[in-house]
Formats: sequence, structure tokens, C-alpha cells
Amino acid sequence: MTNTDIKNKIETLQSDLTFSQEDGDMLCIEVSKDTLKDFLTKLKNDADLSFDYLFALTGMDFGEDLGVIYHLESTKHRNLIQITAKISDRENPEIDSIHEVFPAAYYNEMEAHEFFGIKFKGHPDLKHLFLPEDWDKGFPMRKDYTDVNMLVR
Amino acid sequence: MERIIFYIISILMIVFAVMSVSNRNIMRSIIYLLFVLIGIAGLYFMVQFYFLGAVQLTVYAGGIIVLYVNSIMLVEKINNPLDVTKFWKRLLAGAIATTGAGLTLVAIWSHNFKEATVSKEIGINEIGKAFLSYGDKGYILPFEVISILLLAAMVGAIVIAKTNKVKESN
Amino acid sequence: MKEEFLTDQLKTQEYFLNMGPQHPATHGVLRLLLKLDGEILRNVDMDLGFIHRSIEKMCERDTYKQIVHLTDRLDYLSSHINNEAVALLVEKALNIEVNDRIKIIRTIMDELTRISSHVLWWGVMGMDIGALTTFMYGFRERELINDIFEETCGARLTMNYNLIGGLRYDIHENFVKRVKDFVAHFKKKLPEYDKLLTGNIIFRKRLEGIGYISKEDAIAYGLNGPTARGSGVSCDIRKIHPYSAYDMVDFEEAIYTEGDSYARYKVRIKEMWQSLSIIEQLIDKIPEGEYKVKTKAVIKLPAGSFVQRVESARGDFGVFAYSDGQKFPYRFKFRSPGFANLTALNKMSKGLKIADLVAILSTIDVVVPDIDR
Amino acid sequence: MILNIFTDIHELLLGLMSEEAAHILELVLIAAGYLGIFAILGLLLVWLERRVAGFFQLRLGPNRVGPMGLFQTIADALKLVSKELTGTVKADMQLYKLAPYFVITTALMSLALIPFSYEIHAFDINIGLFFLTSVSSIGVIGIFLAGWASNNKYSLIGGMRTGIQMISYELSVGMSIVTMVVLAGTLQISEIVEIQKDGWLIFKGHIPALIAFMVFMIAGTAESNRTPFDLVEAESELGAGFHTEYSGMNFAYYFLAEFVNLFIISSVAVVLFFGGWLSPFGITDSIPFAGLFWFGIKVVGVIFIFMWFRWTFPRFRIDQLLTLEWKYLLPINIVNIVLMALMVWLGLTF
Repeated sequence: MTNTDIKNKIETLQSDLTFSQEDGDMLCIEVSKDTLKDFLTKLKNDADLSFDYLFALTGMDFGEDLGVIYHLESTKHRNLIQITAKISDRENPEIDSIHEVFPAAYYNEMEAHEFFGIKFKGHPDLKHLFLPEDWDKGFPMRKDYTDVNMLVR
Repeated sequence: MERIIFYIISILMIVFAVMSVSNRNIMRSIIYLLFVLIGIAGLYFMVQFYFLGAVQLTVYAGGIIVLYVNSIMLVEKINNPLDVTKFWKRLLAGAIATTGAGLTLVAIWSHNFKEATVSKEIGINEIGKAFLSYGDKGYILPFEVISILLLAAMVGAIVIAKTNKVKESN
Repeated sequence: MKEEFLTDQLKTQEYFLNMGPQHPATHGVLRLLLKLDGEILRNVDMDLGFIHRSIEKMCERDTYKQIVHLTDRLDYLSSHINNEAVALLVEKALNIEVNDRIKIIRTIMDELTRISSHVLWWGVMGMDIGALTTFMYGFRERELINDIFEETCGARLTMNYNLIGGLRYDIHENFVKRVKDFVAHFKKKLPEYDKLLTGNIIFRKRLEGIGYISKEDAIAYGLNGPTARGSGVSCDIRKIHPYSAYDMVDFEEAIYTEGDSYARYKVRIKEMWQSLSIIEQLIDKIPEGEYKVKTKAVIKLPAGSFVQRVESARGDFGVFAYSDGQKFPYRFKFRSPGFANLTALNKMSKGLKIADLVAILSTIDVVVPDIDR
Repeated sequence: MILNIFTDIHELLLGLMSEEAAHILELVLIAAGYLGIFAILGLLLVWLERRVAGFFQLRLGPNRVGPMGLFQTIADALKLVSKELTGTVKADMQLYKLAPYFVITTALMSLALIPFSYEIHAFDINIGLFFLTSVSSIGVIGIFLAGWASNNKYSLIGGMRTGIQMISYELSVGMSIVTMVVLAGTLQISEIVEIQKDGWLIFKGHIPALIAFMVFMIAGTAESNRTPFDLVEAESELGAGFHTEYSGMNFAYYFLAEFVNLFIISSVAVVLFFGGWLSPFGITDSIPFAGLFWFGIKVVGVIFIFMWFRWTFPRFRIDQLLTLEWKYLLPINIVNIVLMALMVWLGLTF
């Protein structure tokens, strides 16, 4: 399937999507965070698309917004797509957890939570995975995080 | 010299027996009990009852104690000291023990012991035959009874390991 | 009746066992929190980050040329392949075309790296199951590969041989001969491995049926590499999205469908044979040419997202760059195969015994720096 | 003659002091001698293990300290002696410190029953083999206690595994010994050896003896906690198992006792199956102390087989270990005893 095919197919599933990089090797889609879980479930269960493999889950700090980037692949058709969900609330960022749809997201969400402070609604155990349990110095991967020990560019 | 060794072993046995019943750590008291049993085996070896000594070691020290240690390790609150028993219970146990000791002593003193002049080593073949014969000097009944003792030990181990449900619901 | 008696009458107490961070089976500093009932695993949780160096954050302050050399420190056993991922990413984003010589040398080195990693895994696998001798046998062959690396670029483990647009040095004049010698040697030694471990009845009993994960679960948990191929998932990036010279060679993807530890073990053994075959096909075909393409001094990626995936020794290693057009990436993410594989550990090992956990952990083949990044 | 050396010492002592005192002194001397044997055996076997491991693993093993690295283990032992004895704060200190002595004492007691040669045999009683098994059954408690008293979960798991393993496999060891005793007709170790003057028992008892030998080797490996049955200290699972918390000399006790137990198991195998100190075809039976040489050769041979196991096989899992014992070895053993009894009864032995 080409990117255009996927785009056409996906457009029938949901309307509020923004597409970009259609000529690259990977279609990028931006989706609102409220419909994210539904959207991913549809992508997974749709027989023609069957994006069933969560390749990566990346926490993002876009400067103004926070966000999560999901890379999905279909083990049947071998297309990779990128789905971005932006969260505008920096103080209390919340997004739906997708670990029920993709169990692979479980630990990745924990990672995004502790490095970016994104709360995943429905995740049963958002503890510290990489950082020490008593870490309270903020979220290290955010752009506005400053660490006295860290060298400047 | 044998006399000295006998007294040393006896005193050790008594000391360990007292320690075994007075210690409140169940694991330690089991180990002290083990020393007492080994002491008994030692006495058997002293009078050259090798077979009996080895049986003592196998059945009591090697078998029952290992079983008890094994099951005690399964007990939940093993690190807590044992409860001190009630006074009347201690009194009763003391009375029974004293009666038993008295009876034994009476039996020993009333019996007219003869000093053994020749210590004869009993061959293993004779023991084996005696175990399996049910005639005059046969031991097949006691031999079978020992297996019941082992069974009792196993039951005891299970009882210790079993949680007291009644206590829990209270 | 038996089960009832055991649960009602003989109440057992579940307890926690802290496996790691210093533990021989965790191959580094991985901490597993085991919830045990006797020796039976009820739950396996993990605590990571004991060697987290925040490489992703470091990448945000480094240029793309520098980032190549940071990737060595992820999965140090397939450092060459990791380097290549970043190099390929930038080459793809900037449309830098490299010649066949570079591609073929990269591929040969990739496969040598894979063999060296698998050989080490094989040694450690045996050791985890209790056969200590395998470790020495594995190292015997690994040493030969490391010697080849050393002659080529001066380093034995973290090679930094790949650059954006080519290689750091040309290959040594002995390279072809030594690689051929190694292939001949290893072809004789691989059956020895089978004799020592694969056919051993104890070894097979320890692995067969242990750590089962179905194909559907394997996909859902994002398993990749040999771990997923043991469950019958076709996921070899070399086949699916060929890079470098993998489209020039003919090889078979090692897939077994049993889904247990033994299948994962067999996958890796078969992969070593396939790697040998790939090297054999390519070693005589190295064309003449430049070993490096001239690139700009300051590399700037166009704004946008880029993903490059390679098949490292552990699986699907992915690099994701989010660029805003600067010379530094805005966000750089490494998708580590070990981390994804580890997420399924609880699923695989629940209800089994501690010894099985160790076996499963070594068939997953975790390298902790790769997981912690 | 060298044979007279013991009598000479005896007479010398009698000349110096009263009979009672000489007796005690002799006992002390023998005990000291056996302690020496214990230490030297342990060190020698550790050295041998490391050399054999080197041989199997394409490397050299210790070869720098002394000739062929013979003093390497002595150097290691000196290091262990000088090390600090550490322990955990919450350990049951009394039992924790007591535990190694169980293991070491039982190993030492069993050593007294080993016939090094016709002349060197400290404790030859009529129930020799039975005594050996009964003493070794106490050794388990030492490992149990070590596991429990360390107050470490890894140790505890190791200790529990030991208990299960030793209790199970003692049965197989005992049963295979009984099979051979049926053939030999005696439990006294010296008599068992004497019977083999016209042929080793493994040849005399042919098929059942061979089965018994195999079972004995398997169960013996399990009894001495060696690979493939080293679940007790399975280092990839439990760190070091029951002796995780032991250091310095306390650890060395376990280490030495393990190797002495290996020696004892091998000696029993040699006595039961390969004619003890007897030379093949009786070629050197008339020379005093030649038995020492033959006994040593045979025991080292059997030990080599054990080491071969260790450096080749992977480890069992605990449930597989129990399945092997209760579902395979035990029934085989029972059938084998009956078979052997039939053979002896029908006179089918050589």
C-alpha cells in the first residue's frame, strides 16, 4: 500500500486528522488526544490496515505543547505510520493510556510519564521506572528542564 | 577413661535437653534436641552397639530432625519467639515428667544389673535375621512399629506447618 | 481435593525477592522484583535505570555526526549496527547516495557483529542454564572476530567504524583473507556447539515449552528480533525494509513457530548460519571505490520526522529523529529492541520457576545499556 | 619395614607413658592425621577441579604458584583464612556460626571409614556402610541451617532446595549401596574389599551391578551438590545459594567439605564397584602400602568422571530433579534390588 492509499483509507475511519509528509517513507498523522485511543483501536482492528505492532512510543516536548508520538506498523502490509497527539496543558498533561490496545505501551508510557510528566489515564502503575523512586527535580527530558550539572550546548 | 567420656556426654545431653525445652526460638531448640539425640547415639557407640547407634542417627537425627527443620521453615512466623506456656500447663508437664523419671529410676534401682564382662560385637547378619523373624527372638513387630513412628513424625510436621484456622478467624 | 487442601489448609505466604541489580543472571544491572510463592513466580516487575545515561537528551545537544558515536554505548554488542542506523537515517534524510563498496563492507561488518553477539549470547546462555564451559567456547570464536575488527579500525567493541556517508577507514588488506579464514573456522565449530548444548537432553528439557508466547501476543507486546521470530513472527528488518547490501544477498529468515525458549534458541543458532552465508556471498564481491562520500561539515536535517530501522543482533533497532531544521535534532529517540522484549517477560514467566526465569531472560538476550539508554 | 611404623610408634609411646595415656595420645594423633588428610585432600581436589576445568574449557588453569600450580589452592586458602568473617545483622548468629561445623564434622567422620589401603583404615566397624549413610544424613542439617540462619531469601531457597534434594537422593544412594551389599553379603568395608580379591563387584554382579553403578553415580552427583544437580548454589539463579552470606574461613569450610564429600562418594564407589585398594589381578597385593596407590588412582578416576559431568552438563530444574529421582531412579532401584537378589539366589554371579 502506498501512503496515499493509507491516507484515503484512514480518512474514512475518522475525520479530525491532519496529514503530513505524504511523499516520505512514512505517513504522519496528527490526532486530537481525546479521540486517540479510539483511533488507534480502529487502526488496529481494521482488516485492511491492521496496524497491530507498536513500533515506538515517544514522549515529546514541542515547546508550547507536550505530546506523544506513536509509530505503528502493520505486520501484514509492512507500512509504518506516525501518529502525533499534542497536549496543550503543560501543568497537568493528561492523555489516554493505550496499554489495553497495545500491551507494548505499558512500560513505554511509564518512561514517557517520568521523563515528560505526561499522565496516562487508565495506566495502573505509573511509578518511576528509570529514575530513582524519590526523584522530585522535575521532568528531565522536557526542554525547560535545567540541571546545574548538565553542560550547556 | 570411658567413665569420663560417659559423664561428659551425659552432662552435655542434660544441658542441651534443658536448653531445648527452655529456648523460645523454635529453630534453636530443634538443634539442641538434635544434639541430645546425637549424644544418645554416642552412648550407644561407647558400648559398641554400632547398629543401634547408626539407627539412632539415621532415624532420629537424620530423619525426624530434618523433617522437623524442613516443616518449621515453612511456618509463617518462625522468627517470633514461642509463647510462654501457662503456669498450670507447665506444672502438669513437670509433674508428668517427674513421675516418668521417678518410675524409670525406680525400675533401674530395683533391677539387679550384672556387669558385662565381654562386650560381644553383634554381627549384621544376626540383626538382619532377627528383624525378619517372628519367632522367639524376632523383631518384626517392633521393626514395623518404627515405620509408624516415622509416620507420626510426618503427621506432626504437617500439623506444625498447618495454619490454625480457628485462631485466624478470631 | 489436592488443590483445595493445598490452598485452604496449607496456607502459603507470597514473598518478594529482589533479583538484581547485582545478580549473575541479569547480565548487568537490571533489577527484577519477583513475587514468589515458594519457587513459583506470581509476578515479575522490573526496575530499570541503573545505568541510564540519558543518551536521548545528550543527542539533543550534539550534532548528527557526534550522535553516531553515542549509539555505540547503547547495545554495545551490536555497536556497529547501531552506528549504521544513525548514518543511514541522515543519509536517507539528505539523500546521500553511498556506493556499493561502502554498502557491502557495512553489511559484512554487520553480520560479523551479529555473529560475535550471538556467540557471546550462546556462551552466556549455557552458563545461565548451568553449563559453564560454553562461555569459553563462545569466547574462542568471538576473539577471532574481535581481531578482525581491531585490524580494520583499531577498536574491538565500540568500533565507531560507520560515519555519515561512509566508513572511517578503508578495510585492511588482510581483511578478506581473515574473514574467509574465520568463516571456514566457524563452519567447523558451529556443529560443535550443537553437540555440546543443543542436543543435550537436560538443556532441551529446560527450554522446551518454557516461556511460551503466542504469535498474537508477541506482536501485541512489540517483540522483535530473534525473540519474536521464535514465535513465528516474520520481523526481520533485513528482509522487510532492506538497507545497505541486504537486497543483494540471498538469505533465509530464521523463523520457528513453537514460541518457547527453545525456539528462540534455535532461531539464533540458525541466524549464525545465515550470517555466515551472507558473509560468504559478499566477501568476494567487494568492489573498488571510495570508502567515504564527502559530506558537508555541518549537517542540517530538513524539518520533519525521520525513522530508520535496522536489524541489530537483538532485533528491531529504530532511530527516530524529530528535526526542526537545526544542526541539532529537536528530539532523538532510540527504539531499543531489548526494552520491548523485556516488557513481555512477565507474560512469559508467570507461573514458572525461578530457574525458568533465568532461562527466559537469557533467551530474550537482554543487554542492559540498550534497555536503559 | 614400613608396615611396622605404626607398631613402632605404639611401642614408643608405651615406653614413655602409661597405657591409658598412650591410648588417648594415639587417638589424638590419628585425629590430627585425619585432619591433615582432610585439608590436603580438599586443597588437592580443588586444584584438580580447576585443572580439569581448564582442560575442558580450552585454557590452562592455575599453573604459576608452585609446580603445575599445585600451591595455588594453598595460597587461596591462606587468603580465605586472612579474610574478615562477615555476616548479616539480622542473622541468627548462633546457628549461623554453628552451621559450617555440621558439614565439616560429618565429612570428617565419614572420612574415618574410608579404607585408603589395607593398613590405613581408622574405623572399620561391622556396619561400615550403614554408618556412612547415617552420618552423611546429618550433613544436610548444616546446609539447612546455613540457608535459614543467614536470613537471606536466596540462602533460604538454596537451603530448602538442599533439603528436598538430599532427602530424595539419599534414598537412591542408599538403595544402590544395598544392591551391592546384597551381592557382597556384608556391610563391613574391609570385608567388602576382601571379597573382591577374585574379581571386582562390578564384574561379579554384571547387569544389576552396572545399573547400580549408574544410579549410584547419578545420585552421588546429586548428593555432593555438583552440576547437573547444583541447584543448591545455582550461581545464575541464587547467587551462591545457601552460603551466600558466608565469607572467609566459614565459606572455606563449606568449600572444603564439598570436595571432601566428593572424595567420599568416589571412595564408596571404588570400594563397592572397583575393589577398593586391591590392585588389578593382585599384582602388587603383597607390597605394603601399594594399596594406597591403587586406591588413589581409582578414586581420582571416578572423581574425574564427576568433574567431567560438571563441566559438560547444564543444570536441572528443581521439579525435573525430583521427577528424575522419584519417577525413574527409585523404581529402577527397587527392581534392581530384586534382580540382584534373584541373581545371588540363583548363583548367577561370577
